[in-house]
Amino acid sequence: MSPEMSNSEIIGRTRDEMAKRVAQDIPDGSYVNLGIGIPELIAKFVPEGREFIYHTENGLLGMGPSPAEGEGNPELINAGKRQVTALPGASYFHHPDSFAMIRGGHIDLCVLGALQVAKNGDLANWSTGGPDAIPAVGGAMDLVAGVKCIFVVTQHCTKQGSPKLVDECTYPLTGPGVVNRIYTDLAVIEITPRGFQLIELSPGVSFEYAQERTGAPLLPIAP
Amino acid sequence: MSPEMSNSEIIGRTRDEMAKRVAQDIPDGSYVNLGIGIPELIAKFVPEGREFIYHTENGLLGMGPSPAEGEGNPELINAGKRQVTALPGASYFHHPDSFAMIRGGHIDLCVLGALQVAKNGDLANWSTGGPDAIPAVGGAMDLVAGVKCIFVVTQHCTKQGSPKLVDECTYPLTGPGVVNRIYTDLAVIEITPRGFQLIELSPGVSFEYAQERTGAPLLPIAP
Amino acid sequence: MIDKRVESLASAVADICDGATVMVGGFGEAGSPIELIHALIDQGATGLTVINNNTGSGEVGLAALIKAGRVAKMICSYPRSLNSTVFPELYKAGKIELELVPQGTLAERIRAGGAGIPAFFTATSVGTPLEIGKEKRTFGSREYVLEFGLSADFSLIKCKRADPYGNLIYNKTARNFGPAMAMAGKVTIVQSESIVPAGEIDPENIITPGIFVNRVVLVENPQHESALVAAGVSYP
Amino acid sequence: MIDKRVESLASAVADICDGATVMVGGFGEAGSPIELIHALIDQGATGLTVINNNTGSGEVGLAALIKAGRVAKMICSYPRSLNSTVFPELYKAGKIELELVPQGTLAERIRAGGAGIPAFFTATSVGTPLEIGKEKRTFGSREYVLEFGLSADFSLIKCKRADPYGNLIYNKTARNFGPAMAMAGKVTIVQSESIVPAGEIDPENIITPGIFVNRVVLVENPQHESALVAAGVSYP
Repeated sequence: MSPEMSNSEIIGRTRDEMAKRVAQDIPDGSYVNLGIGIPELIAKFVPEGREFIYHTENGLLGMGPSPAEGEGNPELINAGKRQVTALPGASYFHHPDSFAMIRGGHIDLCVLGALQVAKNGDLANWSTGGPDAIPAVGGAMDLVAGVKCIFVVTQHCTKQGSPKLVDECTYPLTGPGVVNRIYTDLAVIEITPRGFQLIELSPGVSFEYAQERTGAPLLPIAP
Repeated sequence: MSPEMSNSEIIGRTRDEMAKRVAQDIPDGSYVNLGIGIPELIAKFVPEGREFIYHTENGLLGMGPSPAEGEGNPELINAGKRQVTALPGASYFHHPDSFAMIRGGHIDLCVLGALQVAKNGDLANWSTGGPDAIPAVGGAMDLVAGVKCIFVVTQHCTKQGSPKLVDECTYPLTGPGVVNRIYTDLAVIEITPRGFQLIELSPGVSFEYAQERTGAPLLPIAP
Repeated sequence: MIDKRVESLASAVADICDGATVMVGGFGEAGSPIELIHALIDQGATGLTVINNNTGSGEVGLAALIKAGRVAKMICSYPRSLNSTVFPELYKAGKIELELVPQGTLAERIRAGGAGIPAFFTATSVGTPLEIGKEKRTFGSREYVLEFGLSADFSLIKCKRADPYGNLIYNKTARNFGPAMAMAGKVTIVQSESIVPAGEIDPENIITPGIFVNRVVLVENPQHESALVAAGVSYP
Repeated sequence: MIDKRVESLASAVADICDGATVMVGGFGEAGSPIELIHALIDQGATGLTVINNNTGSGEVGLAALIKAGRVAKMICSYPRSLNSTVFPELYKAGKIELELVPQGTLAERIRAGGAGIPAFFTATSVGTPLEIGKEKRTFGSREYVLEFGLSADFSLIKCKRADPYGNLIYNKTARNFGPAMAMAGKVTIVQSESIVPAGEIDPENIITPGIFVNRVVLVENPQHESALVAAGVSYP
């Protein structure tokens, strides 16, 4: 382990900064599904002049922010089972219709968390495959199979310091070759036929620092 | 041709009487789809103390009678494209839902017209198969494939005097072995593994008279 | 910001290209987007494949599009309605192709196309001439045929009320094919009798969520096909 | 005459037999028919196969049914929710079977079961461990797996308002699996927060037409699962 890796100082983007950085890359007017965890934070950072419509697969298009304390409704929740609100222009629908939106290719963009992303775009985010794990998949496989563009937002490494961006996933796949871009605390990376193409390093992060924490070659930004 | 067959006197049931006879055999509370022609008349004859809910496959459950003159709505029509009304408790739905009702086995009973019915229950009612005919099927094949019980109501013979109840259909099938009962001007007949089982002769009609006009053996009513 | 309203019928259909597959809503005249169809006639696209339950009546709306020679192929369940003369004549003359699909299979194929389902099995048409050429399989004790999802380059539909997000509600039995075709069209173009601000349609009552809609054009007093046919109108 | 109201929860579930397949509506607590599930616990049927998106939380509702040992098999997409401990323990002990189905595939399989579609193809799960054992086929340039329709002997669902014909409307995201399960249940049993005379629900706004519903029982003030769990309630 390099000296930097044991550095307790925060290097790279915070969770909020990662979410804000993702939001910058979402085109105006997009229909967006946000996974649980860091992706949920993205809703706070819609850039000036743009409008995104959030889809939650349990049956709401036009999802708004969390309700004020005490004003929530246990029958108005998101896919993470947290209470939310509905914006003007929202609509409710049943599960087959909601997943027709996903599986029929009508959602423009989905932002998900990850356990591992391989250099060919394989995503593992539903199970560690452990013999004792209770398998639980929810809508993750539907989203990666059906949504046109898949962004992943995740810490670059696990809490134990292992790379989450890998040569090949060791965990069970959510979908093969489905990821388009990865946003981490350290970098923005695009999946290309040649592998992990670096798009941008977070402020204060060097190429070497990011490469050391990545399980496959990072292709440098073209000069 | 027997002397009786050229008799211009009306023998057997009228169209209204046939419709009324069918209605007597529909259980209370049934969800019923009525085909075009004589079946449409059945709605006038709901027996005392029973309630049927009529489904029209273009998207209405709880169809009521024709509107009063001048009160119709060109966007409230039945499958025959005639203006209808909606009763209290009615609902509108789109085509996939409407045909899910039919194809999913949710309609209890369907009454259809026929070109031919074979002794094994084969029904032909959508095309004469002529080389010059424009084929047009509508919802007929969905109805016979999906509805639990299929009644046919039809004149016993064509205008030319040929039997419509036949040994084997010569016209293209709507569905194989789908008919349960046949109501004609002359008789009520059940399709059984042994063929056309006579259930009832219309008033004034003899067994021989009906048999002469039927293209396969009529099994007499058990004494 | 999101606003799917377009100014005119002409601009709504401007990019429909020759050879496109076009779904057209409606069952008979109920739900038929006559004004959009007439705009498409004016626009000139030809060699179209059109998916509709019927083939129009008289010489207006879909029948007029067919009469103008713009339709190479119809996919429908019932091309033989009352007052339908344009299609039968062209069909008998061998000038238009027909794919006949049972009505429920047509509806389900359109939904499948919109829902990402490439194919499904159904009992409808088994044992009839319409099973010819279809793959068959037994599930349980029953035979089924394999049918394929249908999608379109453009869908033209009519509704009663819309908002700028493209959320729609329909009128009575004019709903028919609209919701499924909105799902199955790559570009879904809607004519609406009224357009209200976002939030005015109760989110519980929206039938077609805006995600399925690309363009909304206001047609406040749409014509009725039966009235035009009765008056002997021939478009254009 | 048609009146689908039944007097009590007990009579609504009285004929659910041992070994039955039971669909239970709800996504998490939203739409969960807790009172019907508790009546089923009281009724005693066992060896059930239950279809629900989750496996309940705490020791009320679906989790209580599982805890009581009545469920032989769960078919669900996400058996690992917050406060879900009953199912994981039984599963690890090998005392309950699990069929894990992606959420969209689950929803579509239920709809297919209700719509007479024995099987359909979908891209979901291709290239993952959940494709194992499934038939695969290529349409166009893409691979798909074959999935089968699901139906049930009984469906238990919750709605906001019903009428005596069984027409239903739901509340916000509590709609979720209700409409599809109503279609796929041979006997569909509904608990409703209110029952109004026929005609009071606008026919344009009915989400589940009464044809899919067999019994309606009034539960005016249904309990909320999260409140029961927070209070540490264990049923019975």
